[in-house]
Amino acid sequence: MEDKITFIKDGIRLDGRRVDEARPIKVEVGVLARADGSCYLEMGNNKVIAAVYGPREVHPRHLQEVSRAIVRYRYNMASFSVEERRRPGPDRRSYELSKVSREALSPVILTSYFPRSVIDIFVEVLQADAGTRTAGINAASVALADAGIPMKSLISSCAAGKVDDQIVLDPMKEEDNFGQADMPIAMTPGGEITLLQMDGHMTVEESHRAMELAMKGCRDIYNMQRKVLIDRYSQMENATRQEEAVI
Amino acid sequence: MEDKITFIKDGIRLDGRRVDEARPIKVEVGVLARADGSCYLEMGNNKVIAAVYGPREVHPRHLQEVSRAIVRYRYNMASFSVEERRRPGPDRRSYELSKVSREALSPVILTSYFPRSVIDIFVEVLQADAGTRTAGINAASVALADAGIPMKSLISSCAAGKVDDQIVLDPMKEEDNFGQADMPIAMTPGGEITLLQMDGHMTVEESHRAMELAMKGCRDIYNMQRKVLIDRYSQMENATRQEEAVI
Amino acid sequence: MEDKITFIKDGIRLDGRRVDEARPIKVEVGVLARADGSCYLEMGNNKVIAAVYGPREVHPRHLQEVSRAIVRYRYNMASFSVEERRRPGPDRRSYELSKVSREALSPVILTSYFPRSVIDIFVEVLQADAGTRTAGINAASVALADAGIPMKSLISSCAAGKVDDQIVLDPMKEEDNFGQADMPIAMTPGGEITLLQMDGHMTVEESHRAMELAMKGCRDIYNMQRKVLIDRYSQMENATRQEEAVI
Amino acid sequence: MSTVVSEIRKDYLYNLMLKGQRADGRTFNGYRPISIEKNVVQKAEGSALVKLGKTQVLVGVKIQPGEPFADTPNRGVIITNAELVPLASPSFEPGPPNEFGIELARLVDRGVRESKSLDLDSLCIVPGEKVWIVFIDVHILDDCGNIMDASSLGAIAALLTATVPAKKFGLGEDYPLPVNDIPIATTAVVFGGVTMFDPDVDEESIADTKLTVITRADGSICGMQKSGTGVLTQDEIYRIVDIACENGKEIREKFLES
Amino acid sequence: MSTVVSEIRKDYLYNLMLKGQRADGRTFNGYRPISIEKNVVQKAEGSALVKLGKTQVLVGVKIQPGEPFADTPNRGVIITNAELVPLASPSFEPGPPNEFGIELARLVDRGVRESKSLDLDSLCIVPGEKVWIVFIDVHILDDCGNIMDASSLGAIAALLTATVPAKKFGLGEDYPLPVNDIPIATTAVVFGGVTMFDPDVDEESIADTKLTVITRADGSICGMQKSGTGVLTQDEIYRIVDIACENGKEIREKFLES
Amino acid sequence: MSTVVSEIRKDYLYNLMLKGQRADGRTFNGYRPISIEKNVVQKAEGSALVKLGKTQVLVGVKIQPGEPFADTPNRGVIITNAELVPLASPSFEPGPPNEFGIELARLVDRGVRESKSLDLDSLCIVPGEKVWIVFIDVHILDDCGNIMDASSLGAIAALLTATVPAKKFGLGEDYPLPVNDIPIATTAVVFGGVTMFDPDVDEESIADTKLTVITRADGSICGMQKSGTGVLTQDEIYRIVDIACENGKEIREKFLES
Repeated sequence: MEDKITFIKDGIRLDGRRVDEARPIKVEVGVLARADGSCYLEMGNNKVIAAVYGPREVHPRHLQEVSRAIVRYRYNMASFSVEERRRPGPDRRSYELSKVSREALSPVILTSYFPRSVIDIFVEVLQADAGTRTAGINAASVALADAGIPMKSLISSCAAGKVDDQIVLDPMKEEDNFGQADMPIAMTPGGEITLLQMDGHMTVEESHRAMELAMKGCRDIYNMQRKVLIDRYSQMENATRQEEAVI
Repeated sequence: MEDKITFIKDGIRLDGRRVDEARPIKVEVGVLARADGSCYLEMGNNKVIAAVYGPREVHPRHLQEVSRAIVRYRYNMASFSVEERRRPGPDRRSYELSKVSREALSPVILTSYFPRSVIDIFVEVLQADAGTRTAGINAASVALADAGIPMKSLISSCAAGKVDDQIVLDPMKEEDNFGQADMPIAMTPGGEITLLQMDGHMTVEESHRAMELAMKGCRDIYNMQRKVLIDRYSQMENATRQEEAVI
Repeated sequence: MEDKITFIKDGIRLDGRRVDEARPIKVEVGVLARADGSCYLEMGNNKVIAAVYGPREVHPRHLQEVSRAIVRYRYNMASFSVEERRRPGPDRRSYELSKVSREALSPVILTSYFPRSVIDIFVEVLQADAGTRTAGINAASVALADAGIPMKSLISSCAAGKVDDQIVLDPMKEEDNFGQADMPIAMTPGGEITLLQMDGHMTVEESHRAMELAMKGCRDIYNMQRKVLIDRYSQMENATRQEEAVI
Repeated sequence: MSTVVSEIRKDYLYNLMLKGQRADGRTFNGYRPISIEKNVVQKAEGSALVKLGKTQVLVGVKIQPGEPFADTPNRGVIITNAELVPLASPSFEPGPPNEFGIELARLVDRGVRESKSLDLDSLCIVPGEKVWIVFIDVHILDDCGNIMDASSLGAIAALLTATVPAKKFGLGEDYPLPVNDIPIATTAVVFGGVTMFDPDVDEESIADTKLTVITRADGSICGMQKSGTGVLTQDEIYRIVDIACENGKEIREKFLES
Repeated sequence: MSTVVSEIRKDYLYNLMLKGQRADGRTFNGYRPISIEKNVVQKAEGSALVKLGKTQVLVGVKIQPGEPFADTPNRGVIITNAELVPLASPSFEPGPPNEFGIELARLVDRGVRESKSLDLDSLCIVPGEKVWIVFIDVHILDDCGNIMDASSLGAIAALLTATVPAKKFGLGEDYPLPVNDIPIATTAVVFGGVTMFDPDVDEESIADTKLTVITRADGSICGMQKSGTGVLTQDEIYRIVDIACENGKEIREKFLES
Repeated sequence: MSTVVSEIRKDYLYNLMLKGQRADGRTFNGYRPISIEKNVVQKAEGSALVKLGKTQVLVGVKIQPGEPFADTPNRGVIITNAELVPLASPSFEPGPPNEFGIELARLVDRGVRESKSLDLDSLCIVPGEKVWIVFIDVHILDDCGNIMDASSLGAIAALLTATVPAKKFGLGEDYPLPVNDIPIATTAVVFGGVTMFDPDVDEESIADTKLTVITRADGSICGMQKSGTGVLTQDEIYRIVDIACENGKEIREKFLES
């Protein structure tokens, strides 16, 4: 975390964004045939894909819970997703991200509907550019909806960072590597925080500003998630109507 | 795979064999006391030993099949079996060889006789000199018979290779390392192929010749396997008769 | 094992002890709140802590014994307990020590009282200075008593060594590293040996002297273990009496 | 790796087959639609997303300097790995590759290696000390059958687009990875006497025997592997090899050669 | 990692809470008694045994020369590990760290790293070749709740007592490890609308949400982490951060600054 | 590692024992027939197949140049490993060595190391840089009891036949591995008050206590290990040690010294 590069000049960041501007997002739902629900999502140069399987039987059995479904979340980076090839398989970072991501989604999943079952969420990072955990949560949330898992609401996730002593929305790789702080959050549309992490250095006031900016980012992402799901449902409804019309 | 060495001169190979000649084979049956069936086999400088345990209970339980026995095959090389000491335990090569060897034997094992059971086949390579998978399958087949596992037939296995642009039977280490292609097969006495692998470079015509040569090799090995088992049974029968005579 | 250093001069060892003198011992019982029984023990510069959990349910289930409790013992060294930081997790040495320590305590534990259960003994070495296995067994024995596990007797453990061609009691690090032999034992107060290991070089006569000296060491430790447990029980009784008095 | 298919579906597929048909209308020798999208991962030195019907496989190629093997001090190194991640199929489990993943990776590797599509001698930087390591990472995304052919196709497509990142490591100018041949793996299952190429996931789960044949541009063979617990006759093998050569030629010309 | 607490105890704690009370008489913001014993392990370069109520955590610091990371050739290395050994709790199991142990270690590490308490530049011996590796090993001895704060406290206390063993490696005179800041982690659980700091093991097992805030000496924040399957409101977060700063200040002054 | 023996067989063995007999007619102190076949694996630098009754153990010795340990820069290295492969017994399972395999390997290692049969100083090639690594790999083939003594016998027999392959590594002429002493491990079980040497697999499964004593050529002891969950009296230990010395002497002279 050094400050030698100038990241923000005249309010404009290295990639041309304003400080309160997120990277372009692309969301596709139902991209995998085998999974019960799936979503492909790009956030800037991040490319992630999420799949949901379940509710289904739990293996090994001793993990079963009698009164509710358990939720599992596996965050995994492809070997070729980063600059230097990484060894396949989970490392300490992916264990932590899997845990906090699972905890970011669990509050909205109605697990009591499916006792003794498991809902498996798998997120594959195909290309990484800072923000893979938030991209993964956004994709997983849509994939859960696509799988028809009953949820209180969607979850949206975005980070704020501190760069050149300014609070910025959705830091990209360079800002994350050489910036002063990073604070990813996830939340419900109602503003309940389900993920909060921070590292770096912020005053209490800065942390407030960062949280508010990240929450704004989440709200924008929520609108995109909602739209893509509505489009998906109307497509499916149209398809059903056409089938009925044929009959 | 380089061609600088001359492997065949006047139709004779480095170790004095003709192109269609297999290495000398030695087979001993019932060599282990603890196993239900066993076989020690030498094919040239390869030395392998196979043991069969079962049908017996499956652990862990979730591998059980309700209508048939499962078959497991573990191909393992002793640390000292090769030029440079190898670390104990399976590597990727031994996982693949275990799989294809199991699939080479499975077609003839009457697994439906033993629901919920396992038939375990263990092959230890004590000395390796090209051809350990085929030697292992040959030994395992005899060990299965020795264990009294009901089988449609024996399985015999042999490789053909391509060296100096000629198709040769049962390549040894030097021919395998520096040759142009290797093609191990396994088959029933009726000529049904249960294992087929090939790597290297062959024309379609060469692949036909290689297959025919390898099948000839298998037939010769089958006769040896059969003979050693007949000898074994007559010994056992004699032993029983003598016991009866004593009584 | 070299003999260049003089370890014993005028019957006095490097740390001022006589050849038949053990290092100072400190024992505290009931030092952990979560464990069912616990003991902190220092033997010279060794610092170990033992916890006992159980009898409790066995996981995984297939380890269950129908007619008795199983006993598990995990000897573990903290990364910082030795001169050069060691990688966390068990190595081959700790597997062996766990096995022989479990076998040192098993003879006195009345396992038939608790069928299908497990008694778990965990020993953490916080600082190591030769003799951690004996210190661990001494602590574990007290922790078992503290947990109320029914036992035929306590187990006490001590080593004898050979240094400068003399048999010494309870060797410390330097004596162990550069000495000629080491012989740890464990025993019941009745003199039944439950642990015996030896490495180095001893004549048969020396091995007799070493065993007798180590047995003397065990008897002294037994008296300390006994005292600390009696103190503990009277404290607890007093506490109960005071409670009753209050009522 | 097998998927349970209902008895009814099995009967249905069997009856179709008797009529010389397949559920999706293909001929027994025909492939599902193939699409290859190149350079989908910019962080990789080469990459390709292959779709074979609904089957999706992403292959990334990373190229980094490293040490050669002791017995080939002047040659580059190929390391092939396949991840059958649980996202791609209900029958895949998390954890290190099992025997299916290992067999797949080794077969993809064999295709590249034995076809000599990569000139490993040209990938030497300092003899005995430093060579280019070519990592081929196969990432299965959606297993709707025949991931073998899709993976092999993805590997060679990714290699064809790969750049040796010499500049990044101060080793001169970047240059395209030199690829000399285009091996094509074609797989058939044998099921009730007929052979069907490019099996979908239902066909795979019904057939007990599979044969993969890898062919080179000159029509010769550089790899074969039978898998599954069934048997093959000599005739079946010869027939599959012949059709594999034709299918391989077509796929090579249509999708990979420009 | 959760411990089953009987329904009765749960009701009891809940009713207490409604009255603004906790089982051990503390205020919602208050900590259990803290004790820090330093240099308890002489074989380590630094060590501290922290007691937080009945919770006990031992942290050992080992310092050894080693190779720097390729991307920071002139900086020392911090490696933090946490062992949740089965001695410390009926819910801990033998084996490599699970996600709880990993999260704990990474959070302790983040506190040390992001507060810049260690000047990593000063831990370089030969640029690009040899630097000091600082191993922070957290050994949980008795988990009676809030091992996070105890571990973090143990880590900084052990670092404060640590000596760089230069002499042992022929690298000059020994000197105290230079520590620039004292990060303090403070953790609160949220339970039925109230926030309680320094939760004991019962309170932890009842609450479904936890927030850890790590503060520096200047009152700024260098780390936060929500854990658990519940939610936090913006207000709750702001409130916890404010109290965390106060608690952090008090603990820092009382126990660590001389 | 225990094998279930029927109650009937147990009674039978017990009654025999009361009469001072063993099932195969041996005395309590006697060994089953021993055979040692040397150099059975030509790829190894030394090897021996030991048969002890029906028990079969194959030991291979590989010798390769490698780095010395940091604390013994001028000495060769011994690495001993034992594989209890599932081929050898229904109670052995695939996977890395469990505590039985580890104990066996460490005990074999201790015999070789503590008897100083290998002069490690003479195995130094370049001080601090390159020494000979001697790998002793014990491969159990058929566990019909007392694999400890068979393994130990196999190890020293394989070492006695081993050649240092100096030529292969351009380090001069090959020469026989210098072996200075011949340690012999002898094992007895204690069962109902009697001690029986060289237990077969039934005797092992009935007795709960075992003592292995390793003796050197001069009659002194270089290793002892009690195993099993029973107890030994001082007298029993002394008696076993005495007989172990005699048995060791006999085995050494008969099978290993020429």
